[in-house]
Amino acid sequence: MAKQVVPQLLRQHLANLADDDERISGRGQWQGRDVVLEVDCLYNADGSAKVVWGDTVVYVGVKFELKEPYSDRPTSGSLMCGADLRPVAHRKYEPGPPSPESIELGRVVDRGIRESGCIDMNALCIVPGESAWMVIIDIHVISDGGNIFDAAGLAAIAALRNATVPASRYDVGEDYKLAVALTPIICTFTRVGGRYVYDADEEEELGGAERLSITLGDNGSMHSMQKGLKGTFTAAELSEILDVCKTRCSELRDLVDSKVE
Amino acid sequence: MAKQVVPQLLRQHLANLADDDERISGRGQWQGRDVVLEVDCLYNADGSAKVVWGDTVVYVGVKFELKEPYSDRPTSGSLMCGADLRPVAHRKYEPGPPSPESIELGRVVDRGIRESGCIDMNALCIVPGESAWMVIIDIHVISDGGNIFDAAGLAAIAALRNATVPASRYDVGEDYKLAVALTPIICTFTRVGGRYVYDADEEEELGGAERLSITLGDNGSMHSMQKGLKGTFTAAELSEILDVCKTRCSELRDLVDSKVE
Amino acid sequence: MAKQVVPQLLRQHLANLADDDERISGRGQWQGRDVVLEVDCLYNADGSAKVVWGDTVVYVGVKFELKEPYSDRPTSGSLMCGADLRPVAHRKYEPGPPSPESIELGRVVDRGIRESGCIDMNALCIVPGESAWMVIIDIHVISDGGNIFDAAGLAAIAALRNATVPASRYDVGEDYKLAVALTPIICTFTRVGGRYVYDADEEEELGGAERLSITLGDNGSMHSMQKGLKGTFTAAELSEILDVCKTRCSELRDLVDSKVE
Amino acid sequence: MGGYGDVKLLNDDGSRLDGRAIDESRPVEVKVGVIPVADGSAWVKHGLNEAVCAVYGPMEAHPRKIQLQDQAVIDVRYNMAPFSTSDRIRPGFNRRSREISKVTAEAFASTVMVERYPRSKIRIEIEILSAEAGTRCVGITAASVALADAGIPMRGMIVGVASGKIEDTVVLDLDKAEDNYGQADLPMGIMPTTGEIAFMQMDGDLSMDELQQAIDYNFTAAAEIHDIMEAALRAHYDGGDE
Amino acid sequence: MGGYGDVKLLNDDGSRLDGRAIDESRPVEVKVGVIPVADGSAWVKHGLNEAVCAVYGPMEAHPRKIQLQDQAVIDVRYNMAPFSTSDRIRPGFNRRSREISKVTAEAFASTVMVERYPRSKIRIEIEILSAEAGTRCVGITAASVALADAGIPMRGMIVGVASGKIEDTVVLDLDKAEDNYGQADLPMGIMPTTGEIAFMQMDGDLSMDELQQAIDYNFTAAAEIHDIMEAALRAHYDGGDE
Amino acid sequence: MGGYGDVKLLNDDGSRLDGRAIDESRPVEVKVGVIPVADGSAWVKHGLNEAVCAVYGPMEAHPRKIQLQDQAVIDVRYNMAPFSTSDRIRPGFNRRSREISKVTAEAFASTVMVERYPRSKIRIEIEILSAEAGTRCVGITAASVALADAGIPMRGMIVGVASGKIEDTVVLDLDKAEDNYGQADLPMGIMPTTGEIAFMQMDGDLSMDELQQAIDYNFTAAAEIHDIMEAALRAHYDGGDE
Repeated sequence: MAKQVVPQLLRQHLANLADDDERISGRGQWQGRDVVLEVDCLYNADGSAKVVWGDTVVYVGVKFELKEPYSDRPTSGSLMCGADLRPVAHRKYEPGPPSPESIELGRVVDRGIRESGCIDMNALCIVPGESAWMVIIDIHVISDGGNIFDAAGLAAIAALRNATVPASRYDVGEDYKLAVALTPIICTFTRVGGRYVYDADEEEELGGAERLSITLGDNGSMHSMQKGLKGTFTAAELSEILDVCKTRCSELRDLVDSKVE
Repeated sequence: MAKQVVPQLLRQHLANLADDDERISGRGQWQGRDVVLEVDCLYNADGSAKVVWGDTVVYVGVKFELKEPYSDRPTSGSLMCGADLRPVAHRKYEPGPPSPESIELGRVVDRGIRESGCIDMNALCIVPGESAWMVIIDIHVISDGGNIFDAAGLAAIAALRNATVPASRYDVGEDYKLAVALTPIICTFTRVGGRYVYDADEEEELGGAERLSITLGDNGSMHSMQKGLKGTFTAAELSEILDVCKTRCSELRDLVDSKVE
Repeated sequence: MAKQVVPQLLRQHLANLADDDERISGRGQWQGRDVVLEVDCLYNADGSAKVVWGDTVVYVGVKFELKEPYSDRPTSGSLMCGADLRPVAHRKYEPGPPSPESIELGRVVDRGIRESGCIDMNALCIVPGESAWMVIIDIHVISDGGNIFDAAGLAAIAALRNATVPASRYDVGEDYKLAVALTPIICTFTRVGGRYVYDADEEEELGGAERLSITLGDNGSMHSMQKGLKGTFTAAELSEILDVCKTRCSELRDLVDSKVE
Repeated sequence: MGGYGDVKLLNDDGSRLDGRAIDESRPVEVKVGVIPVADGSAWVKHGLNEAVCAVYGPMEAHPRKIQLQDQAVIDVRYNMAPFSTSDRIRPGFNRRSREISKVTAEAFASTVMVERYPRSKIRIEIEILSAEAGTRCVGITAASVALADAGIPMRGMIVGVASGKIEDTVVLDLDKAEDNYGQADLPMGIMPTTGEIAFMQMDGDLSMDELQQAIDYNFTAAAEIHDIMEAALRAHYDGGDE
Repeated sequence: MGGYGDVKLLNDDGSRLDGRAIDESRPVEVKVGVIPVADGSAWVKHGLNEAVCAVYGPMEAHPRKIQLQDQAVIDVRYNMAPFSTSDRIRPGFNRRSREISKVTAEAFASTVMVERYPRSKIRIEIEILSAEAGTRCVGITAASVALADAGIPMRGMIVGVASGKIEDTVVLDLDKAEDNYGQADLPMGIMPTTGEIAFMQMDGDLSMDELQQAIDYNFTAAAEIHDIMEAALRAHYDGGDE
Repeated sequence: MGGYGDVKLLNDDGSRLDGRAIDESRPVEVKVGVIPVADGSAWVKHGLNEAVCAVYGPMEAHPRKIQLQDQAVIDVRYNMAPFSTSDRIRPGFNRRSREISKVTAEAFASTVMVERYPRSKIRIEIEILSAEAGTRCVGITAASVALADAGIPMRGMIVGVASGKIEDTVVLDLDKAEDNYGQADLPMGIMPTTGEIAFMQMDGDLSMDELQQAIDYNFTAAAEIHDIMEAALRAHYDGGDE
């Protein structure tokens, strides 16, 4: 990817704004952008969601396939979550094999969902040692206007909660709703102008530093964290973020709840 | 691939010739180059043909493999046709994964053969749901002197008609000739100097525009068409070409007939 | 890989030294560098060895996997030997698919071991037609200070002679030592300053020409040869090298013997 | 074409399984500007097919060896999302997508005024979100609108349309069952404003007369869809959509 | 995290299966200069994990498009040798390794004085020879020492450490069984000299209190390992090692 | 080498299964100029093996990083056509072909006067159409003739020849059965005009005496094939062939 010198001017501007407790978009430090969530929007997916999050647009489609279980877990289904940052999503993305950025996105969303235990892997088994469902979550970013982690994470859990297990397509009974016990939510904080803000947009990411993505479960416990990009932080800064994180996660969980049931 | 500016001079020269109803090679508008067809020329292939078509040289080898049929077509064999435009064939070709040009060539030849129905896929089945023949057609262009589509298509159908099913090699009976019911033939027309010509050579392709490749079956019906390269055409132009196409296809079909039986 | 002009100065210097029967390291024409061999040094490998040979460092790990035998050799196990010249080993190595250099290294070591017959492939069979051991030798060069062929070959045979078949891990009985009947040894000679020397170092390789690698078995017969790099030689030169080769191979075989029993 | 012949695709009254007349297209919807970060974008729904397209550029063409000295390179990627079909598609290299990308790029290189942008590149990114027969055509339609939205000068908008043959009858715009079990398919990229054909493929079995009928259907349908595309663009620039 | 819950990981006396206390790290050994041809190198053994790291550079960054005008690019490759695990790993592309390489590179870009070397590249090559839980941390420790050996100026050495949760108890430095059957893992890259965190990942299930405990364990362990790293470097430059 | 030992490869009269004497080569045919668009080309049939070779260049070497400042790069691709063997070969990456390409390139870099063409590249494209043991040698023979046809100055033509061991007997030019079930193979690239060896591989089991015998056979055969190559070139330039 062609890397450009980030204009010193932008960094300086963001620092000045931060000094006055302001942001380039006029938002407050912990204020997110408008989020529009739509589910069941992809005709051939078994579960689907579309998130429009400011200038960011993400589709997630869930598909099921029948597989033989791994020999060391004969009664367990499996989960696969991948992301593709294709050239459609920004002029900065180039074609080719999966970039480190897209691999990281897929794996961070994967860990939040997997570690929350929201899907009972044993419930995905049809015949022990013979066949079990693999749940495949495909994240398709269509427009990267900043903070794709949170948009992708939201669309992924919404699509899962929207999903129908296509048993009839595979001749193993009637279709039924996938049981999803919990709603893990990702919140991302980015250092901009020296301080952390929630939900950085495209310009803030360009002129910002490190990024912390945190997935919280329904009961407030943490299921994944990921520090990305150049920059460091302190344990005290992490604590401050975690307080905000709880509130934002609850709000977004409510949004999912309002759409899927 | 390094692209060069096509010399305006060449384009102008081709246009001037076209105005006088002439071609750079001295041929008439609908006149093809000399074609030499040889079959059964590759020792380890189950069917083979070599076509020398002007400065273009193409080998095609047919091989058979026993495969399990697709679950939705348990009594059907399968067909695979691929082309490789390797660096041997021209200084413009580079090593690496299959180029769009070679993929297009393989797929256009594939469609013409497949859609003609010349091979009865059900006749390729040995044991329903268990084993059936896959017919593999490999197009190997050795010298690209222009119009590789027609040379490859001719060699492919000739190699098929030359093919012997290697049943004894797979312990499923005695070898027998592959039944090929029809002889689909591809003809390609290229806009050169503003008008269409049949069988463009290397220079005409370099200075020409869009290319129309048409596959006709024995009874004159059409099995595939493909418009390639930059340029547009009208429905009237297509009609004019189709008339010539019928004649050329018949002649080439006669050539195949004369060699394979 | 970026290729540099080899300084004429280095070539000239090496030629002058050769005229005086000297080498840049002060060694004699047929004198090797110090070799330190360690076995059983990798915790998760089934057999392992580390060779420090001058500035060259190579690890080899042996692993076993149970596979279905090839249908034409139902009672035979198999052997796979590969090398990876990863960027860790020198600033000249770049990431990416296996380079021709690393493929050649793996295949030359493979041939020496395979052709010596030191492993009885039929003894690797568990159930004819169903399961047999595949022996996998992975050569991992950590530091390329010249003559990686000999270091890798030495580590490979030592790791094999150190190997334990992990039968218990695969529930097919108790672990046992792999039977290795012979100890094939590779010796490499490089033209430096116009004459051949044994065990060229990094600078000698940079300013040298063709390389001859020869694998000898315990009884002195030859199991593999490979001429690499730009340069030619005569039959008489080969004869001279073979005499030295026998002595060096014996010494290195004694070193292996001293470590593995 | 599957061409099985043993699947009934026409009702006794001559209408099609989904109730359409033989010369009736599936409904087409167009939205403009659906990808905020792109220079131009569009969303097209055609029957159950759904595609988005982003256009980026003109921008400097790199690496330099792909540059053309006297015109812009048109760089098209046609891609099917993994969840766009009944059986999931593995991401990555795909011969069918490569071929469609190539011929689509060649179609737009014929209609975009590429000579105005020497040494530059125009990227056309087509993503199929739902596929139910005819996606290459839907992608072409979306790309034309996205190019217009990006303000790239063209000699006209190419409209993607297809006709085919089922039960020995030429029909407009095959749906999935018709595509699977029909006898021929003729996708075309037509510029209704000039009558030119910039894109054409065909497979199956068509007589010369059937071909003519299929072409006629395609030209009529292209003109109708062109109106929908223009209306969407007008609505977008009047601020009227959404 | 497997998080099975049905595997016993603590003894009745509260100690761990391998006898360690809950706040006790596995032993760490460090050697400097183990790769003669590299500009800097290190070997680290941490429990049964074994890693080597080579540093090359600063060197000209090529191809030019990866160059940064005002700083050096940190180019990290984390790779597991095929024989480093119980089941052999096929060489080649690997999503896990790519992710670890990325976040490790970002950690070192935060601590190396990259602005001193505009348009250049510093290569950090981490090779895992034996893996028994915690290799990304061992790799970071080895890379810090190798960078120091290469004389690359840094604001401090990052130490790779991890804590986790087993049987509802926070413990320092999970071994393989604890990693497979435990409830959470929190690997961090800490600069003890400044108190900064340059690397952090987490997965599993941790309450906020458990997180705090795990972070505390990690800071304490990082300081101890930092001493071992410094001692190894001193010994190497005094000519005292080996 | 398979080296099974239980397959009979010599008749009772000491002749080989195909009737050849132990020091007898399979017949060799050479044609020049078979690839019209290449700068030089050749076709060689050796027994049942069939190979063609095209030479392109000297041309500018790109990308620039492969350039050598004081000589031409010799770029060889040895490729087996998918239909060249009994079991079809999948196109694409292949370790065996890469190794043969490398050592073949090094052989020709030793004999082509590369220093006359600094910063340039000479492409040698070897395609095996039919393979029945010994294709790397047939490819080398074809490449030498193609280079001569292209007018590339060389110190001499390399001839590809091989000897081997079957039933404890050294024989010239193994055919497929002998290669599969024999005990050793020694392919060489010999310049008969100078007596130099530019290419050599060996595998199997050979004593020093057997090696000497095999080398002697190879030198004799190389001289004979060299005559056939020269005759083909002469015939071509005299306009006498075909």
